[in-house]
Amino acid sequence: MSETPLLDQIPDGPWPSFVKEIKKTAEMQEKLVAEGKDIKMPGSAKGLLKQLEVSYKDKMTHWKHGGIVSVVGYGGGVIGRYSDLGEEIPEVHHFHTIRINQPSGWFYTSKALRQLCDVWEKWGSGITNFHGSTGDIILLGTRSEYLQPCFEDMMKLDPPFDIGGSGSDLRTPSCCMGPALCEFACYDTLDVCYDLTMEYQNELHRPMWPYKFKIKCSGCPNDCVAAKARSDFAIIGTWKDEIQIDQEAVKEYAKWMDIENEVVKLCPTGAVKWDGKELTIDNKNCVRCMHCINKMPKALKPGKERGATILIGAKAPVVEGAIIGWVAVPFVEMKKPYTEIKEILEALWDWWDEEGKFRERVGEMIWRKGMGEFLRVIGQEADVRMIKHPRTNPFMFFEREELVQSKVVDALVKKGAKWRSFKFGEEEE
Amino acid sequence: MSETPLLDQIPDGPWPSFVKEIKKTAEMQEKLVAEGKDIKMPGSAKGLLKQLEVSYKDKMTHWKHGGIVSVVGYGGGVIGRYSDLGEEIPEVHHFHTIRINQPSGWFYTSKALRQLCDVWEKWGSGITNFHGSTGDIILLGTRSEYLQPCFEDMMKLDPPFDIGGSGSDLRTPSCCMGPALCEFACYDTLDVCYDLTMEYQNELHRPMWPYKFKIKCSGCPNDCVAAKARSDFAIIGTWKDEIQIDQEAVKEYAKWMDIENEVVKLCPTGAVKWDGKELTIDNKNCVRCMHCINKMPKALKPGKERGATILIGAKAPVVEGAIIGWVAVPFVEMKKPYTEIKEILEALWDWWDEEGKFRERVGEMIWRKGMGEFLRVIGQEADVRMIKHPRTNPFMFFEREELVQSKVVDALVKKGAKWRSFKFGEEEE
Amino acid sequence: MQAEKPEWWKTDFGPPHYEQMMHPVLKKNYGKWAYHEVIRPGVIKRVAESGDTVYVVRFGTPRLISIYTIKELCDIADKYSDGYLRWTSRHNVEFILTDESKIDDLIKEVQETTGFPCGGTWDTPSGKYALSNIIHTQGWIHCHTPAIDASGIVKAIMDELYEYFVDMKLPAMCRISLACCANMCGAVHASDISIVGIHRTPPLVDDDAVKRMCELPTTAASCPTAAIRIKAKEKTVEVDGEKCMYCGNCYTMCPGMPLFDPENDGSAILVAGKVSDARHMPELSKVVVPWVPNEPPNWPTLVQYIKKIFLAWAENAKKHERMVEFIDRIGWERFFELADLEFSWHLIDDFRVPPFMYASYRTSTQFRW
Amino acid sequence: MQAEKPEWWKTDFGPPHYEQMMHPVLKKNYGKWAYHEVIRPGVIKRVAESGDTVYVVRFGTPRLISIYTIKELCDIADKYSDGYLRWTSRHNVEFILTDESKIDDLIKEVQETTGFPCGGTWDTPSGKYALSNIIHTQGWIHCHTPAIDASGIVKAIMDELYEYFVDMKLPAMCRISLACCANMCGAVHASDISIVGIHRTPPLVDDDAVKRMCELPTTAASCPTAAIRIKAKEKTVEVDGEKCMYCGNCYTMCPGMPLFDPENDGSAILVAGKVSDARHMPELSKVVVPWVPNEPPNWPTLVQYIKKIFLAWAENAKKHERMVEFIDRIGWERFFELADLEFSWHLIDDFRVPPFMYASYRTSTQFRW
Repeated sequence: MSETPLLDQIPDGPWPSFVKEIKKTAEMQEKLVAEGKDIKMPGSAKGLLKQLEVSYKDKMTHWKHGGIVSVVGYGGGVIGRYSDLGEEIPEVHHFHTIRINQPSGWFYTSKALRQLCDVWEKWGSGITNFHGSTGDIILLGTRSEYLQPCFEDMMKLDPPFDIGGSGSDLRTPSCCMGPALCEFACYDTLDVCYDLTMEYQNELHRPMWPYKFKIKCSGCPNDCVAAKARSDFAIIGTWKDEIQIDQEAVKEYAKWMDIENEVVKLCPTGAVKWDGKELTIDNKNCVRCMHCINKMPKALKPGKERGATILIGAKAPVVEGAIIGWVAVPFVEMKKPYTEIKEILEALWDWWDEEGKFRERVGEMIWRKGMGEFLRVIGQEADVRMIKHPRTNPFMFFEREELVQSKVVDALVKKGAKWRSFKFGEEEE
Repeated sequence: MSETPLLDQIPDGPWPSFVKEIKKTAEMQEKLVAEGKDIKMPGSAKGLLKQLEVSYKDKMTHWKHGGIVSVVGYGGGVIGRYSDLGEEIPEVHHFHTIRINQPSGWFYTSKALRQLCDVWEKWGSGITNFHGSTGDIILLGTRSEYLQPCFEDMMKLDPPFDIGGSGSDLRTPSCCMGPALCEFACYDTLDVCYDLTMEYQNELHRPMWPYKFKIKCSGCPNDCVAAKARSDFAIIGTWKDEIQIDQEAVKEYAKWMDIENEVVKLCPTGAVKWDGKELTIDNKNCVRCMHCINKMPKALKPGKERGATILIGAKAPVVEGAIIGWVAVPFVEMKKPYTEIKEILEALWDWWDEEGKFRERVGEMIWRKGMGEFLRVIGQEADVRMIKHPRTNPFMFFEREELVQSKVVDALVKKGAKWRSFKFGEEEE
Repeated sequence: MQAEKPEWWKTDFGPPHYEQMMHPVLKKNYGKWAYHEVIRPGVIKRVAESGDTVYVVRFGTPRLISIYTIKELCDIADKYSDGYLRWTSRHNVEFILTDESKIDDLIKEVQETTGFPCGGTWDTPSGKYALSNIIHTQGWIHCHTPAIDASGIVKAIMDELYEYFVDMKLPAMCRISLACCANMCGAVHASDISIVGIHRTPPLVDDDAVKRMCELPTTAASCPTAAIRIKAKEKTVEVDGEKCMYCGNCYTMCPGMPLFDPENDGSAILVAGKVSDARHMPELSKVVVPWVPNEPPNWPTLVQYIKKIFLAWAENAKKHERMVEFIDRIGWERFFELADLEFSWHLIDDFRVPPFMYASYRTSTQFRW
Repeated sequence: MQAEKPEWWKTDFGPPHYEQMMHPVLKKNYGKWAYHEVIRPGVIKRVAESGDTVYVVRFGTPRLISIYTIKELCDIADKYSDGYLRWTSRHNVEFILTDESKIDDLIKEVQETTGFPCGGTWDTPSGKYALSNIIHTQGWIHCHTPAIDASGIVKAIMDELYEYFVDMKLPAMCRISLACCANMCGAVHASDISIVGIHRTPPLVDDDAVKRMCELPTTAASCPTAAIRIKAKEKTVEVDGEKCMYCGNCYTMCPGMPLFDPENDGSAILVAGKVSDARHMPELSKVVVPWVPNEPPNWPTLVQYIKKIFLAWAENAKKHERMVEFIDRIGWERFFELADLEFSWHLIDDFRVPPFMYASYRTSTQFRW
C-alpha cells in the first residue's frame, strides 16, 4: 500500500498537481543520488510528502515556530522552520525557507534559472514556489548548516542571486511587467522597483523597524500587482491631462463593439460620450479608472502628463482588520533618480522608526498620530484627493499658530499649558 | 441711546426676528402689569434682551450650568438655568426651562394654546420655542419657586398639558403628521407616538437609565421627523409587497412630466421602466426609496403589506462621532396595541439598564457588546437587511454550541475554560 | 409640598390626545388621503379619497415666539381655519383651510400681524423646491455650552436666502440646520448644509471650581481623547493641549473647565448630509469649512460662506439632485472649486477611533483633476 | 565564518538587473508598445509602435514547482522563446514568442511535459474573460499557523473550475485567492472570491511552554480583544473564551498558545473585493460563509460552496461586471438568494473597533424583499 493514500487521491483532476511536483522531485533525487550526484537532502521531498500525509489525516499542520536562522551578514531572508514530526521524519526536521529576490517583473533567462535550480538541487529539497506572495522566489526546505554554503553558491552565479526580505524590514519590492510589455504603463515600474531595491539593500537585509514594510509598483490603475491592497507603500501609475484618442481606431472598434453599452454606460462618472462618429471625453470629469482604455487599447491611451499616485497603509486583517491603502500623495512625477519618492520614504521611515510601536504597521501609526502630522513628515500639502469625503465629525485639532491671540490663550500660556504643535513645525510655547 | 445697540441691528432683513419677539413680549408685559395683571416675572423678557446684548458684545454665553430643579413627583422635564450676570440683571438670575409634551404631530386648537399661553404669561417670561429640537413645547425662563404653581395650573387646563422628558430618561417621543394629512403614511404614526408616550409615562418622567433615549416615528422612508438621524429608536413606515400603480394617472402625469429622466433614470436600482404607455416596476429590485411615489403621488402608492423598519442608535457627534441609525428590525407589523414594539423596547431597556455604562447611548452599547447579543436580547434573527454589506474581517465569534466535539474542546472544558455563550442563551459549560 | 393632594391633582397624564386637536375634516379623512400638490409657494392642497380637500398654508417662524404672537396666531386660526393650527418639525406654523378663497387674506393677515412669511414648501412632481426653514438650537439665548449664537445666525442667513423660502426655485430639497455646539441638541449632522459651533482652545482649568464642583474620575473619563489627567494631590485635573480637540464634553461634566474663547470660538460648516431615503441613502454631513469667526450681530463672513456653498449647488445641480447627490456626481474636487473653498488638513478625519476616519480615506486612484 | 572573505564574496548585491533577463524584442520596444489583444485563450498578442509583434503564451502552474519542472520549462523556453520566460503575479508562467506559428507546438509541449494548461487570459475589448489562477499561501506544506491547507484546496477548486481557466467564457474578471490563516501572507482581502482559514476555538494554553518560551506582556498585548490575562504568579496567561475571536495573533507571539482544532478549524468564504480601479473603486472582500469544515483530501463541501457562488455570479452578471459590481446592482438580499447562502449573525461585523463595523451597518430603509 502507498505511504500516502490521501495525497494519492489528489492528482485526479486536470489542474496541475503540487503532489505530482513533490513526487517528481523525490523520484528524480532518488535517481540522481543513485547516479552519484552530490545532493545533500536526497530524502527531503519524500519526507515532505510523508509529513503532508499526516497533516491530511490529522487535519492540522505539523510545522513549528521557527528560530532565528540566517546567513552571514544578513538579518532576514531566511524563515526557520522545524517539524514536530522530526523524530518520525528526520528528513524534514529542519525545513527552512530561503527567499530569493526576483528580478523586476519576474523576467528570467533559462540560463539563470537553471543555475539557480542546480544550487537548490545540491543544498535543498529541490522544491520551490514560483513565486511567494510578496514576489520572491521561494526555496522550500533546507537545513541550518546548508544555508551558508547554499547562499555562497548563489553569490558565485552569473548573474548572482541575492536574498530577499523577511521580518521587520523592507520586504522585497515587486512590480508589474510595466513598459517591458504593456502599453498602459505610466512610468517605468521595473526601473523604480530595481532602483529602490538597490538603494535600500541595507533596509531590505537587516530588520530594524517596528514591523514589515512593503513597496509595490504598478504601472497604471489596473494595478496588476495588487499594490493597493497589500503594500504599505503602493506606487500606482496615472496621468493628469487628457486621455489620448485616435478617432480612426475608435471607428474601427465601432464596427463590432457596442460602445454605448460597454464603454459609455460603464464610465463611472459619465464622462465618455459617443455620437456614432466621434468619441469625446470630459477629462475634467474623468477619474482615470482605465475602463475605456482597457476596452479600446488601440484607440485610447493615458495622457502625456504622467506620474504616479502613492497609496499608504494597505495590509491583511491581523490585527486591526484588512485595509486598502489610501492616498498619501495624489500625484508625483517619476523621474530618475526618483528623488521625491526616496525623500518621502526616508522621512516616513525615520518617523516610524522613532515613533512606531512594536509590530505597528505604518498605516496604523498614521491612524494613531493623524494625517496632519503624517503629511508634515512627508512634506505634502493636504489634498481633497486624499479622501473619499471630508470628515463627518467636527472634532478637528487646531495648532497654536492658527489661533487668534485672546485672553483665554494668554491665560493658558501663562498657566504653562502644553499645547498642540507638531514636533517638526514651530516650537511650542 | 438704546440699551441694546447690537441687537437693534438685527431686525433689518425680511426674515421674522426673534429680537422682535422678545421685545414684543417685554412691551406687552410692561403694559399688562401697568394694567394690573398678575404677572410674576414682568421684567424677564427685557432682562433676556439685556443679557443677550452682553453676549453679542462679549461673543460668549452668560448662562451657567443648571442645578437640579423639578416639580413634585417628577425627575425630569425642567432644565435649570442660571445667569452669570445675576447681580447685574436679576430678572434673569433664574431662567429655567420647562419642556411640555406636545400633542402627536404638533396639532393644536387655538383654545388649548391660549390657555397654555395664559399660564406662561403668569408664571414665566412669556417667551417660548415652538418647538424644541426633540419636539416639546419649550417654555423659556422662570424661577425655581414658580415651577410648581405653574405646573399645577397646567394640570387644571382642559385639556391639561404634562411635562416632557429630560436627563437620562425616555425623551418625549415625536412623529410626523402621518395619516392625519399624508397619503404616504404606512402606519398610524400619531397613534403609535401617543400610545408609547402614555405606556411609558414613568420612563419619561423619572430619569433612571444610563443616558437619554429617543423614539421618533415617521410614516414612510421620506422620514419627515428625521428619526433615522436623531433617535435611538426610529420607527419608519415601509411596505414589503408591490407599489400600487394607477396607470391612468401615470398617463396624466406623462402629459407634462419627463418620466424617463425624472423617474426612471433617478430610480436608485433601475427598477422602474416606462415604455410611453405603461409604467412597470420590478418590485424584487425596488428598495422602497419613495422617489417615484414622491414624483407621482396621484399614480403611485406604497404597497398593501405595510409595517415599519426599526433603526437603532442614531445620535449627535458627542462623544463617538455622529451616527445614523442602523437597521435593528427590517420589518415589523404595526398593529395596536403594538405589542411587538413594546416587547422589543422593554427587552432593550432591561439590557441597557443592566449592562450600560454611565452616559452610554444604546447604540454605543451595541457596538461594545456586539450585534449578536443585541439580536438575542430583542429576539430577532439576523437579516441581511441589517447591513450595507457583510463584515470585511474574519474575526467572528462562535458559540460553544456551534462547535463540533473535539479533543481540543474537551481539553479546554476540562481546564475549566470560560467560554463564549450568551447569558440569555444556553448555560455555559 | 402638600400633605394631601387636591382632587384636580394628577401626574403622568401625558400630552393631550391628538384627536382633540384635529380639524374635523382631518379626523373624517384620517388615513384616507389620496394625493397632494403644491398650488403655490407655501400652499399644499391635500385631497382625500372622499373628495374632501384642504389647503395647508405654511409660514416660517423664528422658533423663539412670544406668547402674544401665539395668541395672534390663535386669533387668525379662529378666523380662517376653524380654530385649528399645527407646527411642522422645522419651526413652521400651518393653517388648515377648507375654503380656497380665504388663502390670500390669510397670507396677508399673517404677514401683517406677525411678519411670518408664507413659503417653505416643495412640489416633487413639478420639481420645484423652496428652501425649508432652518432648524436650530438655543445659542446665547439659553444654552450654557454654546460656541456660537443660534437665532442671530439663523436670522442673518434667512434674511440673505429669503427669496428661496418664499419662492420655489431650487432644483431639490435643501435642509439647513444649526447646532451651537458639537453636543448638537439639534442633531444637525445629516443636513444638506449645517453649521456647528466649535471651540478651538482647550479648557482653562479653574482649580478651585474643579475642587469644589467636579468628580475627578468622571471628568477624566468624559474625555474621548484621554487628554485629561487627574492631579490627585491637588484634587484637580490638567489638560493635555496636544490631545484635546475642544469637544467640551468635560465642561458638561465639570463646570470648572470652561473652554469659551470669544476670539477663537466659531462655526464649522458641514454639507451633504441627508435623512430621507429617496434615491440616495441617508448620509452624514461632512466638514468643508473648519472655522469661521463669531461676528455678531450679523455674521457676514459665515453668511457669505453659506451663500456661496448654497449657490454652488443651486446653480449647478440637476433637478431633484440634493447636495450629496450633486457632489457624488461632480466629485469633491470639483465641489471645492465651484464653492470656492480651500481644502486643508483639518478636513481629513483624524478623530481617535481609527477605522472610522479610515472609512473616509480614498482607497483608490480615481481622481478628477 | 571566514576571517577573510574570498574575492567572490559579496553582500547586498541585489537581484539580477531585469535587462539581463529580457528578450531582445522587449528591450528594443521597451516603453513603446502600441496595443494588445488576446487571439485565443492564453495567448496575448502584443504589438509595438515599431510594428514588432510578440505572442505571450500563458500557462497555469501549481505555484509549488520542482526544480526539475523548472528545468523542463527552461528547455522549452530555449526551444520556443529564445531562452526567455517570465512569471506573472498569479503563479502563471509565460513564454514570449516572436513566431506565431510555434504557438500550437509550444502549448502541446508544455501540456505534455509539465501538465500545465494554457489559459488564464482575458480580452476586455471583446468582453471575454477566463478565470485567473488562484493565488495562495503555504498551508500544511510549510506554515506553522494555518487553519487549513492551501495547495490541496486550490487544486480541488481549480479541478472543478478548470473549463473556465482554459476558455474565456466569463462575463468579467474573477480573482480567487486563498490564505491559510487570517494573517494572510497572501493578502487575499480584496478578491472577487477568497477563502481564509479560521480557527474557532480559543488557544489551549500550555503553561509549561508559556513559562519557557513566552514574554508575558508582549503576549497579552498581542490580543486585539484584550482576552488574555497575565497570571503573574504562575508565570503564564489565561484566555477569556468570551472575548477571544481566535485570530491566532497570540500564537504568533507565543508558541505556548496553540489554537489548532482539527474538527473546528476550517474556511471562511469572502466575496466582492477588488483591487483595480477600473469602473468601481477598490474594495475589501466580505464574509458570506462563516465556516466550512476541513475535508482533506478533496474538500467537497468547500468546493461546492465556491462553485455555487462562482456560478451565481457567472450566470447572472452583465458583461464586465465583477462580483462587487454585480452585487451592487442586485443587492446583498438577492445575492444570498441566488448563491443559495444562509445569512447569519456571524456575518454582521462585531469586531472590537466600533465605528469600523458600523461602517457596514445599513443606515437606511432601502431594502429589496
